[in-house]
Amino acid sequence: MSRKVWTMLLVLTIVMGLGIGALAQPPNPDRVVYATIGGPETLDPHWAYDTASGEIIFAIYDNLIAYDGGSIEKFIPMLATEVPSAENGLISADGLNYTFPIRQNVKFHNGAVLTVEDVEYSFKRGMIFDRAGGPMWMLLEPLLGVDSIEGIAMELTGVENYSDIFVDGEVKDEYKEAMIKVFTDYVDKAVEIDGNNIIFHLAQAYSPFMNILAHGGSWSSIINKEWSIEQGAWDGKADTWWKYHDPQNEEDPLYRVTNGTGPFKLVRWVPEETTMLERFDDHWRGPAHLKEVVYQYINEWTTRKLMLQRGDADIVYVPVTNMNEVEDMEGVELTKGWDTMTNTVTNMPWLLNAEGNANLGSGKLDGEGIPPDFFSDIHVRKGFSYLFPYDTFIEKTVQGQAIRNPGPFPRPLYGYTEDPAMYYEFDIEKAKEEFKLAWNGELWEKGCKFNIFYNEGNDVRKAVCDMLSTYAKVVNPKFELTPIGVQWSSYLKQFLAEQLPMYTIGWLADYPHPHNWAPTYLGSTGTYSAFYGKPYVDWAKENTDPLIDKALKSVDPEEQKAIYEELTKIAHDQALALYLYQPIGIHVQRDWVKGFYHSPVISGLPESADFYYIYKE
Amino acid sequence: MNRIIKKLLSNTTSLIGLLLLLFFVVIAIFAPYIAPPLFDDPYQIVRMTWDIEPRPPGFPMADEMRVVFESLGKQVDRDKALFGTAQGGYDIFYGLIWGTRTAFRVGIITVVFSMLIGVISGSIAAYFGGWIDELLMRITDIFLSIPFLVAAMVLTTILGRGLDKVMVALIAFGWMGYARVIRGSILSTKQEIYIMAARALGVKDFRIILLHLLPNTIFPVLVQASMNIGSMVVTAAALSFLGVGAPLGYADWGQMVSFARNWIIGSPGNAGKYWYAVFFPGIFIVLFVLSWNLVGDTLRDILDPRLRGEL
Amino acid sequence: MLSYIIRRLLMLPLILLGVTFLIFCLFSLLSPMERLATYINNPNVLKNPQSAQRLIEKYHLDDPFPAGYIHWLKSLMKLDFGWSSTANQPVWEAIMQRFPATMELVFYSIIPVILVGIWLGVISAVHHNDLLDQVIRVTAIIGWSLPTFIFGLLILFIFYGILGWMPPGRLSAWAQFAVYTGGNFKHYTHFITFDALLNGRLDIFWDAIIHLIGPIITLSYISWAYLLRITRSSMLDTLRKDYIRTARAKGVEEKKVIYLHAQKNALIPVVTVAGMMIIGMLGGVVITETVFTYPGMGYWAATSAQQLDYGSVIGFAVLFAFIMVVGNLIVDVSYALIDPRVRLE
Amino acid sequence: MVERKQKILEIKDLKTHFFTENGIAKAVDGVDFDIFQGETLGLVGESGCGKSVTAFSVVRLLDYPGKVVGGEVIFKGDDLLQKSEDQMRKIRGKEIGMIFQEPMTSLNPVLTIGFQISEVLKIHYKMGNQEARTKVIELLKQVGIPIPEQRFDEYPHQLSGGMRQRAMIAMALACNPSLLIADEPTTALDVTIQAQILELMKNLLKQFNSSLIMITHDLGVIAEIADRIAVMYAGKIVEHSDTRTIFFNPLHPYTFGLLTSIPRLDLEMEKLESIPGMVPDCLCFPTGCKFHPRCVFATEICQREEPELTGVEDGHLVRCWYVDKVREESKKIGFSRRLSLVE
Repeated sequence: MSRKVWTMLLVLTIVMGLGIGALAQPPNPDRVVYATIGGPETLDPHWAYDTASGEIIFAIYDNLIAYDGGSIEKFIPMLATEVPSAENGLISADGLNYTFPIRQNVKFHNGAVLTVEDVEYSFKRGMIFDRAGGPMWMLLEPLLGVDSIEGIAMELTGVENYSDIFVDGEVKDEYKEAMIKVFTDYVDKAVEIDGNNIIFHLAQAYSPFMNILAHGGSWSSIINKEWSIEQGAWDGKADTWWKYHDPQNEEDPLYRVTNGTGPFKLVRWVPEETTMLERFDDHWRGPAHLKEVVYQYINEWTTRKLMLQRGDADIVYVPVTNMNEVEDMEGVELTKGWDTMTNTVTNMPWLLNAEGNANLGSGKLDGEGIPPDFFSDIHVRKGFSYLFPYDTFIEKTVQGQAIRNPGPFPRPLYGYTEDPAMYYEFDIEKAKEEFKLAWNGELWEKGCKFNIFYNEGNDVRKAVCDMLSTYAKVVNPKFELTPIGVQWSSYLKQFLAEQLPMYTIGWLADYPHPHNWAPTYLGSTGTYSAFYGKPYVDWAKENTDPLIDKALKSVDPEEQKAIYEELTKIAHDQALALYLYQPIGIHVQRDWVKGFYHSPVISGLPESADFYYIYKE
Repeated sequence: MNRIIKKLLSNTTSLIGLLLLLFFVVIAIFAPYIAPPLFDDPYQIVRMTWDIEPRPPGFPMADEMRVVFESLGKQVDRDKALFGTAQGGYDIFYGLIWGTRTAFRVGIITVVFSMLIGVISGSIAAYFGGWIDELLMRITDIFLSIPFLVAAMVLTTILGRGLDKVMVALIAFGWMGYARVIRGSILSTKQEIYIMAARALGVKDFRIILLHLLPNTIFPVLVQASMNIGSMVVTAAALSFLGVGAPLGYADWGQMVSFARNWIIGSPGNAGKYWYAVFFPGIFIVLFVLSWNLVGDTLRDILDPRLRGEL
Repeated sequence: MLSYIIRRLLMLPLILLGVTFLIFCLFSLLSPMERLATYINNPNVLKNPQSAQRLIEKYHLDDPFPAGYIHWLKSLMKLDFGWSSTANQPVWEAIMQRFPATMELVFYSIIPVILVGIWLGVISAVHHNDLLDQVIRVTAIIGWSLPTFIFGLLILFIFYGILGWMPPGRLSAWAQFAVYTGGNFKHYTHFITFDALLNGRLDIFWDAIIHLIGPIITLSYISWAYLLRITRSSMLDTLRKDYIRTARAKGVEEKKVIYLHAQKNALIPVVTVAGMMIIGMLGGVVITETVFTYPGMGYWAATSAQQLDYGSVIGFAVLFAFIMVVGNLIVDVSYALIDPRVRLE
Repeated sequence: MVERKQKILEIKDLKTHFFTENGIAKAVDGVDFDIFQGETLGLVGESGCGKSVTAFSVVRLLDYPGKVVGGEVIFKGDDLLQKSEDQMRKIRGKEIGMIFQEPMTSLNPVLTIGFQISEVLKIHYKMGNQEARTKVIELLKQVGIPIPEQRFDEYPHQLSGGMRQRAMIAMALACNPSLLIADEPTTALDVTIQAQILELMKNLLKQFNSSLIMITHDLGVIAEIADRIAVMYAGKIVEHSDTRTIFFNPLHPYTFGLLTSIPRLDLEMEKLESIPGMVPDCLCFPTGCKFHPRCVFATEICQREEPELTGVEDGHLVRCWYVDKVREESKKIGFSRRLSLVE
């Protein structure tokens, strides 16, 4: 009996060995497999606000303009035939009107030809779509001066809550007129057709507007009007727009179908498993080199690594912490040093919500806790700024693949500087001095005790907390900082409730312009800074808001640069946060992949690639 | 009882199991001497370096860490990572030694409490019967209808990270087996003459359950419990592996394995480069579970009435 | 028999209700802000100051506990399971996409489990207390003590990392292309292996098989040890039965005594256990699928649980509870069919 | 009365030991007896005295860890203990049939009655399905099972206890064996059924001209069916004679005790006696005569030395130091008187 089994096993093994040998086909020259983590949330350009969706939409849809290669400020025409500028008169002197001549003979994947109506429809549909938690605020802000279309609706109807406008899903009669006005007086007027041109009328001068429109911003993708209506998207009418506003996920008609003008068309999207693209032969720039692009979503690093090693994947997302493992891999090319549009900071809110907040210990400066306004003392903030071993951290924890930022702005944006005076160095003595000054010396004498936070699963942020906690103890044994890792849900909740004393968090740019950073970290209404507590908000209104606004409206790059540098100086002098690091991207691919270029602005780069230019040898 | 102990000692496999258990007990008891803690919280794994990449066995403590510990007034006696360091510079040896305590804690506490819940609900259901039985058994069914690991994951995620939360989750979804076993065994014992007699004499229900029924029905539950200690530790480790277990840096074997998760395969041509990162934690878990299973398996054989007198 | 089946099936809605209610209870431990995290994966979403509030309203995150449950039940009436934010698709679709994959994996895992588990269990019992028995037993206990995540990683390391066989996932990129694109490849069963054969695509069949082997080994290894234990003890028990002695006294050959007279009896309890095990496997594929990035239910359930995506968790739980109840019923019925002594009343 | 023909089975100094963890249990420790064609031998004793083990030793169906360690079992001139397992298999069922105590558990619950009986025929006579079926139905008829055609396809649980035992008998007799071993065949049955079954066995034995070893603790059954009786105690035969002699002239205190513990109409006893004490654990038999701790006649010699099995009268073997004392006691109660009356 057992001999039979062994024989069977042996035969099976041999057959398998042979079979696999036969299967190990040479890498297909027409196909690139990209193994990464986390699949797209949607394929609707106006819904998408995650990098994975952005990557796919980038390959399928085109925008009016694109960045020139790896540049972040030079644009090239895409579906527009000219890049507007003050010089060519396509941007008005006041910076309020942008004109784009539309390219002819561009075909959509379904064979339709691009018209100027398609462009108009794309932007208007985006504006009225404006889903909760979506990206459309980026266009609404410059074009209508609001964060959300609901804001205008509420203003015109005078209701408290947007939902009050409706009864059983229908607009109440008394608000109908006002609701139509939202479209006709605002949305409709913001984007206009002029012959073969499309004109944007801005509500305010907005220096990053071109960045918002450029390829890489899925929200500005151009979709096909007729086809979209066929799918069940907004029908283009003024008196129905609210029915197409902020739908539930499953009701979004463009959630899984695509029809762009890009170099690749969608073959099949299997959520969280794979996305398969195929070359679009009628692409206006000429067909791409590759016939097929396959995205595979594989969260397990070991698996991705093996796929790369075996050549089953051509391009692979490699966490920087595991970079060393692929460095000497045969047939694998690792390039590093790419700037990314993201950085990580540790925030220190000036006033915390003390109510039910266990993170503050006793809530008093008695050695058993901290007062809610602990970080409003600049010496405390400076003390901690000196207390972090920036260089050790970058060298050891992120394997050297990061640089420091002086303030909120990453390289190579305006505001970034290498001036050493703008950096705090790890210096326990200086930290001691600052802490001795803080709270009139009381802090030094009594000590402090509070929790510092990172979101669970993030080893790098955990290391930050560990280092802070460790060195705080070194500087004064009475300083007790307890590192606490919490789930993202709890992190988010405590952040929104202004309960986190010291927390580490990152920002990934929406578009590569300092304006995406300045309000976020410094403004009175910023994503992070708005939660620093009232003292900070008041202070920011005085000190940073005017500068941010001035830079936004400025049309002069030199002036902008100067303002953002000033903001950096303010951030540094006030020690508003611990500006920890800006990661330096790495790109890992098999060496037969050619044509990679890096652009810090395209989501997914540098890990992924602009597959239009990629070919295999 | 003597017979059981004698059998356990005379059977080679269970003897190995017992010796292994003894080994772990010794480690747990003498942890402070084997691996003196350097942080105030001894369950905080000592970091030998800030390096993310694992370092091989014998790696000496990095200077920057030594400075830190010394300025904190700690005596650094053990300055080499005997088993290497895990991702993040955590000393594997330290984590494993103190993790032994964690393993015992998780295993024993979860098993004891889930057994308690199971025994209470199971015996109430079986003894009173009727709608109480129906209700309790349907509740058991409902709890059983959610896969254990998924249920535990959900609850741990909701409660937040931490060993205590893991234990709560394991108990909340781990009691049903005991309830069923004890119910079945009480149902058959309930009809025995001496129980009938006790009831006829008017002995209180509670007393009957406690003094008459349980002592006669508890054995299969105990066997199941002894075998479950190992599997509870594995489940807790699996939760850590999936990222919802003990807090980062806490001395817990599952966490040690999850540290190794990204370092299973070394660089090409040197596939086993980080062998120590998974080998040592893996071997600890396997041996620990093995020891319980060896003992439990023999125990079951001994107590299995069908196999009694054999072996 | 029929009335028994009907009675058991009537329990089903009750259990499903209980399961969903239980999960809702668990999730009601979370505040609206915490539930929000499912919809906010990166802080950029908060750039728009009203985002948080709008999301809470849109997804009814601040509904008081029973209201949320009733809301969910109502949409269920319309056969709407809701949206899975981890799968990025409707829950029902997510299930339909992943369930066949898991079924296929479990289906193939059962074969070695039953063959090896029962075969070794019988051998072990026949050679009771011999060296062979001891060796098999200890191997089984060791196997059973190996946590899946360690064993799975080991398999991945050896068979893919070193030998280069058995890649992770479900299909290679080229096969995915062949299977998913165009109308040439018909999905009859949604088991890739079967469909490949039905379509006459041996290459795809082979590709699917080699992807399955690693998970199958991992999944079955932990299970056969258990089945072996059951078979062994059941077989030992049976071999001691009087009718076995009767058979021997009749002069029946030893082989026939074991494989006809004893095994047929000994396997009756094993069938129940094996049935339960298969059901359990469907819920227990979490780690195997995670390690091998096999796109099935378990992988999805694990992600959903971690990200507190209650729609997905409930969807998964409902499906599993359904399988559990129906599966147990099937096991009971087949038990009655195998064992002439049992007649379900 | 007993027609002595050729010897079918001869057991010489049979020793069967169980090698347990706690020591060696001498379950059968030197047993001799023989049996002639057509004769019925009753093997009597309390449970645990080794009578079943003796029977299983004969057909070599001992459970682990039992082992025959000495002696000979001569069946039709050949020593069964020297045969290979294959040769044994050909003897079992064909030459030696067996009937067991529990008809409930001795039939395989998942196989039909018909299958189980015809299996014997198929094994030993290589009969085909149809042929076997006919033969089995005939057998079933012979053992008194009504509607045998229907019973053939039924499972054991569908039959009553008595029917099942009849089926067992049919199975044992299927190949017309020269020796039948019945291990407490009626113990588990109702008294009325017991009588039927005994009657049936008696008739069939005559019909098939088979010998029978009847193992039982029930003296009533033995009186009914046996020609000769061997009384076993603690692995040894303590008394061996023809049935009447045993019943009316017991010479071993143990036999004596057994007989006084059952109600008998022919004796003048005021009350039933029971033998004090218990069957000794076979792991630690007492020294000397193994019965001495329970024996009312025991003296110092009994503790020291074990008596031999010696012939007292013609064919009456007893293992006791005090045969005379027992005889006197028997007379007192009236055993012997009755014996003379009968004669």
